[in-house]
Amino acid sequence: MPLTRRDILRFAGAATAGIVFSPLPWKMLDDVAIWTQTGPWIPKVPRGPISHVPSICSVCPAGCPVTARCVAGVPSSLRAASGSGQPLCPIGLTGHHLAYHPLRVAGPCLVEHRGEKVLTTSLSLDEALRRLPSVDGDRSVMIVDQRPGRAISDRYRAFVRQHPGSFYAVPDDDASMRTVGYDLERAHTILAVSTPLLDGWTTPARTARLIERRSKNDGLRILAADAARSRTATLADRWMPIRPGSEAALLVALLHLAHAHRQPDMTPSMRAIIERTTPERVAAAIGVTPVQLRHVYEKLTERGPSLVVVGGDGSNSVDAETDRLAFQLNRALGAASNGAIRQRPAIPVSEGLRERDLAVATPLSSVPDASVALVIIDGDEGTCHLSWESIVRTLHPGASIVVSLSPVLTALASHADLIIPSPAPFESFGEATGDGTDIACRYGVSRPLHPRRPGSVDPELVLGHLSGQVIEHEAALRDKVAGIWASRRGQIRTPDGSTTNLTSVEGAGSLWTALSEGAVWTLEGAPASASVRALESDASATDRLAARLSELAAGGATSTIAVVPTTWAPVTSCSRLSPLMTKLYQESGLRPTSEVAAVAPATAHACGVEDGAVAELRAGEQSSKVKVRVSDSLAPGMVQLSAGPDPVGFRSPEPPAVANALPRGRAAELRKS
Amino acid sequence: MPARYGMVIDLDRCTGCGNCTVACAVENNIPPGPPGVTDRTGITWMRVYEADNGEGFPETQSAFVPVMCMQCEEHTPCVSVCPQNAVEVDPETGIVGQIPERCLGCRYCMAACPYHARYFNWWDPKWPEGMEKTLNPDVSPRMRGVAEKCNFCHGRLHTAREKAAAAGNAAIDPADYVPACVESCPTQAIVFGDLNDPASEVAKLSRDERAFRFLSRLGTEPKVSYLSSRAWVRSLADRVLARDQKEEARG
Amino acid sequence: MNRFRVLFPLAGLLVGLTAGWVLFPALLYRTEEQPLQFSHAVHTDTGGMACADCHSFDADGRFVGIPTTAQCASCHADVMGETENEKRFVEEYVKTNREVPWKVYARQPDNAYFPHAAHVTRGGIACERCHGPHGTMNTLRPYQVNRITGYSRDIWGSSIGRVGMEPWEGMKMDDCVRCHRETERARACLDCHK
Amino acid sequence: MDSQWIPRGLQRTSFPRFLAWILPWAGLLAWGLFGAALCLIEGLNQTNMDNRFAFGLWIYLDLTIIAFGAGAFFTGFLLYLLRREALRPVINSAVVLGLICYSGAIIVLMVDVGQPLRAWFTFWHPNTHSMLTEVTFCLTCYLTVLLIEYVPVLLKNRQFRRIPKMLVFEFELHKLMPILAGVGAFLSFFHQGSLGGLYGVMQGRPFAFREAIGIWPTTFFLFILSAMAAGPSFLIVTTRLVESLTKKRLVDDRALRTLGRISGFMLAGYLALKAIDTLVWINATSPGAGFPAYEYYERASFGTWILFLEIGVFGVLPALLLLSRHTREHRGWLLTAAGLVLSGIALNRFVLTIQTLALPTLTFDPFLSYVPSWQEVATFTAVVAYGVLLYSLSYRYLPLFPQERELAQS
Amino acid sequence: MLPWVYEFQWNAFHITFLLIFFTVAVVVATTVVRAIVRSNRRLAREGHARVSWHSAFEELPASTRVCRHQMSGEVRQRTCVNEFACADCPEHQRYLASGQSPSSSRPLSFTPAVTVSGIQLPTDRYYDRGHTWARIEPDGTFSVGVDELGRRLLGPVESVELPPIGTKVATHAPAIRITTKHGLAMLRSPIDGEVTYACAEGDRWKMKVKMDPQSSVAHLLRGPEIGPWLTRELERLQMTLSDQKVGFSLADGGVPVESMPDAAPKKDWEAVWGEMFLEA
Repeated sequence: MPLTRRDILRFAGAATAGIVFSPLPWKMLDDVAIWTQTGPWIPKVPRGPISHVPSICSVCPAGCPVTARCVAGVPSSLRAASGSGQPLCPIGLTGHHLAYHPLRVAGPCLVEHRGEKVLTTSLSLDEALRRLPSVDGDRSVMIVDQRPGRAISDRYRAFVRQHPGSFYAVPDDDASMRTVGYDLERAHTILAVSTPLLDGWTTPARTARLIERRSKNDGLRILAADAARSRTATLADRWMPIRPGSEAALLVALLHLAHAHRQPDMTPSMRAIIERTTPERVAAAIGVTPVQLRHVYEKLTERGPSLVVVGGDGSNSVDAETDRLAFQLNRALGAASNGAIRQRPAIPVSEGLRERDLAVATPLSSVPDASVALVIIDGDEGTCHLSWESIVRTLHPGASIVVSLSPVLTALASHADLIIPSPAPFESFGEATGDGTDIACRYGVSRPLHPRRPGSVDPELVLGHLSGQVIEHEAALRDKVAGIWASRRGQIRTPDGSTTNLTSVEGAGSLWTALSEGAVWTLEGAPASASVRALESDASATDRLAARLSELAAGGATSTIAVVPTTWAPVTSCSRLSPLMTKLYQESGLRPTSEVAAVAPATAHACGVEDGAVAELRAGEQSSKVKVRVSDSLAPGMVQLSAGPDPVGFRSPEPPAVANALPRGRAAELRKS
Repeated sequence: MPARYGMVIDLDRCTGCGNCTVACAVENNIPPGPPGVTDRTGITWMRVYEADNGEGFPETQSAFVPVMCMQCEEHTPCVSVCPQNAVEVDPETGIVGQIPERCLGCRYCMAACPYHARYFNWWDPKWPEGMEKTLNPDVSPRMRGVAEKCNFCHGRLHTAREKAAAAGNAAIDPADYVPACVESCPTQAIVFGDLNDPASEVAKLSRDERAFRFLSRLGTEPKVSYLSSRAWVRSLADRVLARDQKEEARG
Repeated sequence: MNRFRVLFPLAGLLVGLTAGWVLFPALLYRTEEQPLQFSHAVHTDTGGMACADCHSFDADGRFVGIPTTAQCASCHADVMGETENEKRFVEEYVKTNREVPWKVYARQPDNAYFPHAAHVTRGGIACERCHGPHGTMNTLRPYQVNRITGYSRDIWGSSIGRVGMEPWEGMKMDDCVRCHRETERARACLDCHK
Repeated sequence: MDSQWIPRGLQRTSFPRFLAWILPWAGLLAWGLFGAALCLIEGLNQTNMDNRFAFGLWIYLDLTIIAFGAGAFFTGFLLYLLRREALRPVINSAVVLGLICYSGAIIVLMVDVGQPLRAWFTFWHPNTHSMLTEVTFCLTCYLTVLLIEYVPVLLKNRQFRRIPKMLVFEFELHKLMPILAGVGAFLSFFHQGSLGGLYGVMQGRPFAFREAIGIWPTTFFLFILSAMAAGPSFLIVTTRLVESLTKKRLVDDRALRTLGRISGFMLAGYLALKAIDTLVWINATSPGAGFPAYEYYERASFGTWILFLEIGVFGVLPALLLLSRHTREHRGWLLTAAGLVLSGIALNRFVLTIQTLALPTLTFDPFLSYVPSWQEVATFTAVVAYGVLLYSLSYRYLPLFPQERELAQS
Repeated sequence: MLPWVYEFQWNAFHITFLLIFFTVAVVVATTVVRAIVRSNRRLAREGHARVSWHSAFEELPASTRVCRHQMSGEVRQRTCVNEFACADCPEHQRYLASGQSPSSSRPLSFTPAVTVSGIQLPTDRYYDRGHTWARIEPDGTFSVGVDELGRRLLGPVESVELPPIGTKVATHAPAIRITTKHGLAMLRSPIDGEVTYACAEGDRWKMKVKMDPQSSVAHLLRGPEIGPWLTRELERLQMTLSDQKVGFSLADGGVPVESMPDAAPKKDWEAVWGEMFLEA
């Protein structure tokens, strides 16, 4: 009997019916739906015992107390330690992500910069160390320490001291401005000149205290002088819009009102400048009226202690001259005598080392050109101030090698010849040495939270290779702590907020235990003496100032617009941010990315650009594509750019933002592209 | 009595620092935005907007407004529109819960939400390699193609409940249940608690004369209130108010 | 001849039913062995231990689940008995301080939240209610995993048709809901989902 | 080549020419399917939709083509239940068009949702208060009905008719058509309405929100009426289009005039209700929700002109043209009027989907715009190409127009 | 969806909604099942041919469905609604009863054949509208053949396929398959019955059918009806051909060629045959 089509159809039909009356189709439907819920492409959460580890945040020097919530030994969140009253910033909240940064350097590697691309070739630690030239009389080494005050800093200084002709270099800011702290807590009137006082300029805890005082109406008055209606300007009691780049003129005019030229210790040239800079003469250049200037001055003198802060974009300064003027104005307002500004003490050196055996820090800009054969850049991941130009200048034209110890591929590290990555934050013991705006110096130790990634090398090992004296990282820190304990000064503050004088701590060992459990040692500075050497004006500075003021008075070119770079201060202490920062930059627009150029509606109209358009920003030789954002918060005639590390550039080590290379108030052109 | 969790956000204290947004993302396992993400395709359960008074420079004034799911109590717009019960109001807490595993991804709820507080997973959730080890075990990551939103850190409520249950208690200790944004706010601008507890700070503040709620005339009874002593900020509550305020300022 | 023709649909039906009821479950699940054999019976009977002695809660009331190697090592720092498995455990895991990659029969997906404290401590439900006679077993039965969902077979239950299951079998949402319905507890989705 | 498949007595172009017509459309379909596949595989990030524009081109397309496809149910309803025999010449075409519109809409919806594999949850765990649930249930049921209604049309093919079982089944099924037409009308009534209700219930979107009559917002009823106006007009336009493409007369003028009259009548009723609804909304509903209605129209691209265009040029004008005997019996005017009706309905759906989402609710939120990505346009194109292909194949191989032979001979 | 699935809400709205859904689903499903059952039953009862003709008839253009009484001039205009089943048609009975109707005449061999435009149709037989004829033979069976117009429409025949002896043929159902080089034509059986003789050799063929006792020849055209019918058929042919934009036309009084397909080989002759032979 032949098999007909009908038979096959019947068979198939019945088989289908049989399957329908089995769990197969129904369970498949269910399982496929579950597959869409739990498929392998959806990351699985970690499982395991949960622990809460008290520590501090060592991402930036501020050292805020944190509690790490760890799952199976890996931190899943960093929270402000309860009871400490010290909140964190977004960088701290995501500090535990940094170990998994996509630009993490897996191990020692050679770096090649080919055009825009950065190529790395890994090599073993031994090979990497072998590539370091031995340091002898001919060849000098420069160690760039971007986090001075740490245990390793002492070792660096000792090493440099033993090798004459070598340099222990620190960023210029650390050498100058950062020695003076501001007692914001005690001040009643604060004038913030182009300073994001309430937007991350200082630690979150101190900002929060200012906000708290303001909302309690305790008499705190915040004045803001800023070209843009910045966040600080918005939150301030009074805002004075000034022309971009006129900060120095404003300060000189205020010095004039304070009769600073009558002060005996003023240099004659400076005295002359102040004397002739009457409010009437410079008001127009600043973009305000003389009455407004007098009014601001009245406010400053009405209720003391008064403070003038000129922090620039972030914790870095506007420029050295402005810093000096601010220091003199503060002094004129009596801040030095009433303790509103103080000279921050230095952290005691490690046990076994003596201050006199250590090299003095050289500001990086003071290192002579073409003088070093080996550059070691440490703490690169923890800042973004330094430009490659400031380093390359110092290199000996012959054989020279630049070694970065950065755990991530930062903009600077991508220019180095060799990277010997140190552990990422929270992979080993970390240190916090205190915020640059604070009146106190601090020292805190953060515990390792992550399992340490193989390939990272403690900086002590690199230094030990050069000096021949190897010390363990933890041992170096213990020595530092012992040094602090030996000083017998200051107090420790535990995460729950209680404080103990160091004198009542039994020994270096118990200080170490306390610090490794989240306590922080602090030592308040004395009122700043009349002479903070670094802030005294010298003749050349005065000349520069005079030139600038006359340039400003001339009005500059009116056809161009001024570039005002701004940085969200916390990011200046972290050159690579957690990828999660896309939430603030790309995903909410709360902070502008480096490609955003904000302008006033009138300026946009004059330049022929629209909101959201892509335009070309040209400043001197520099040119860059920017995305225009039209904002009513800005004065016409300026363009605001985001400076600092590119917060969203975590995918490739692209060149830093345009704004980083532009000085404040630089004339620029904005054109439709 | 069941709880009615709510929030009061003091706009005079908010500095727009973004802590809440970031802490929220860490707590709730929100992945970093992929390349090409924008403020319109990203996921920020807690999002800080900058609002201004509409005047030109230098009369501009601005305020930062953190916006998250307002946990509407009545006619909850997202609940009634969801075709498959992926959203509901928990009668015990008043929290509007979204279940991504049930969600079909039709985005009707997003169109319906007056606060734009709902977010869609346009991409697969991806963390840089290894970073998924830092995920919060109390919150499951969502998959591509579903909507999600703030649920007042429900994972923390679980933790608090578990702690209470282990101690044999039915009620949680309010101190154990604090959402991440509240906890992380440096200026303590956000107050969280049970609106049904008249003694709670949040209940008191929500009745403050500075208090207002956004779009309250829609009748959805949001459980998040805002505080401001500035009249123009309060007038941001809805467009009729904003118009009246503008007219008042002019006339 | 007609009789013969009738066989076609019958055979088809049989093939369909067999495929659905026998072949499908056989293909759907993959069987995996546990890394080590472990006798609950030895610990509960001979050792006289209770479930909570090892499967305990932490300070915050969170159920710890399977004990860590460190916990086991508090007794098994060195080999105590004579079994090969224990010896392997001590040598491969305790000495190297590694965790044993146990395959958890009752593992729920990430999106499910099951507070043991609420069920066991407050609710007074016995472990056996959901885990059956697991604690009296001498060996660990092979672990079966659904190839599509990655779920342990215990979630669905041993019977592919979910018929004739033991009271503790099945850990699907339906099973949770059934009990919660009866006791009128936890009505919101987020009560059990995270 | 395929002459054995072409209905006897009907003139169809040669196979190569047909192929030349089909191939470009097939190409578009392939391109569109590629775009849709990208959306399914890579995710909806391939679209330009975003959290604010949660709905985009696709939902707009769905709303519009479902309104246009209303001709199927409405014609069936009038023919089989109200016995308007004048509509018999267009019923087959109406069914095919309905099938195309509805299946196209569902295909697009499956790409549009983020988790198509979970779509069945709507049936298993329905939230019956959601308009979308109503839409989903009705659409699925009605698509089934349309498929069944399409079967007799399909079985009229010459080759299928040679198979006795199919021939007899077609015959018997055709006799039961009134039942299906009734069910279809019932379902369509609800889902056309629910599609409108979809927006009308959005309490949080005062631009779309409308007062409820019973359990349904007014948009529910407006959508039903407007769909009933759009359906017949769509049949007029498509029939005329096919006639001009094939250079043949397919339907006598009487049927199209009847369609025109019905469309005009429905449109007039719709406009009257819409006018009342708009006035209530502007003066009470919207301000009551805290939104002065005039602010909606202060945006540069969405001025009040859009409202006037919709009600005036695309509303009152075609209604007058269709209701006046003189213009209705003029072929050119009839076609113009039908085209205007369709434009009006399309504009209405556009306003409700796109403008609703573009308008901010929070006072500090900006007005947004949205331009679909190529993947969205491609998917859209795929549906259009699919429709053209299915219609072309149906037209070629099935006797879509019963009058065709007669009209060709006269 | 179902009461035991979670989230089933026991409230009137939910239940009403689902009840409506299930009702719709049941109605749709039963409709389909009903159609299947009814079609099976019908197929068993009436056979395929009847149903086929039933639906095919509806699709014939009105010009083809003209009543025989209109053709004979007894009525001015009438379109058949009865599927050419004159035996069951009350109108037809009325005309027959009047006694004047040409439909009541019988075939006569001695009257001359009807000639229209050169086509000769003998009057000794009954004609089906599909251009087949039936002629009663002395043995009581009917011989069946194709008429002159049909022959010319077909042109040279290549092969003929007749139903085997013993098969049942039905009125309006295709019975004879004729292949020419221009395609395949299906010719209708003029009567219901059983094939008693069938012989085909090349292009020549002969077939006899024994008519069913309960059947009749009432529907077949005869005598004075043939002339008007043939005239009308030529018109219809003209229309069909002109519709096909054929190169030649049948001018009034002209003689159709012996083999039309050969005269216009590019035409779709299958379609013309279908039209003229009333293929169902």
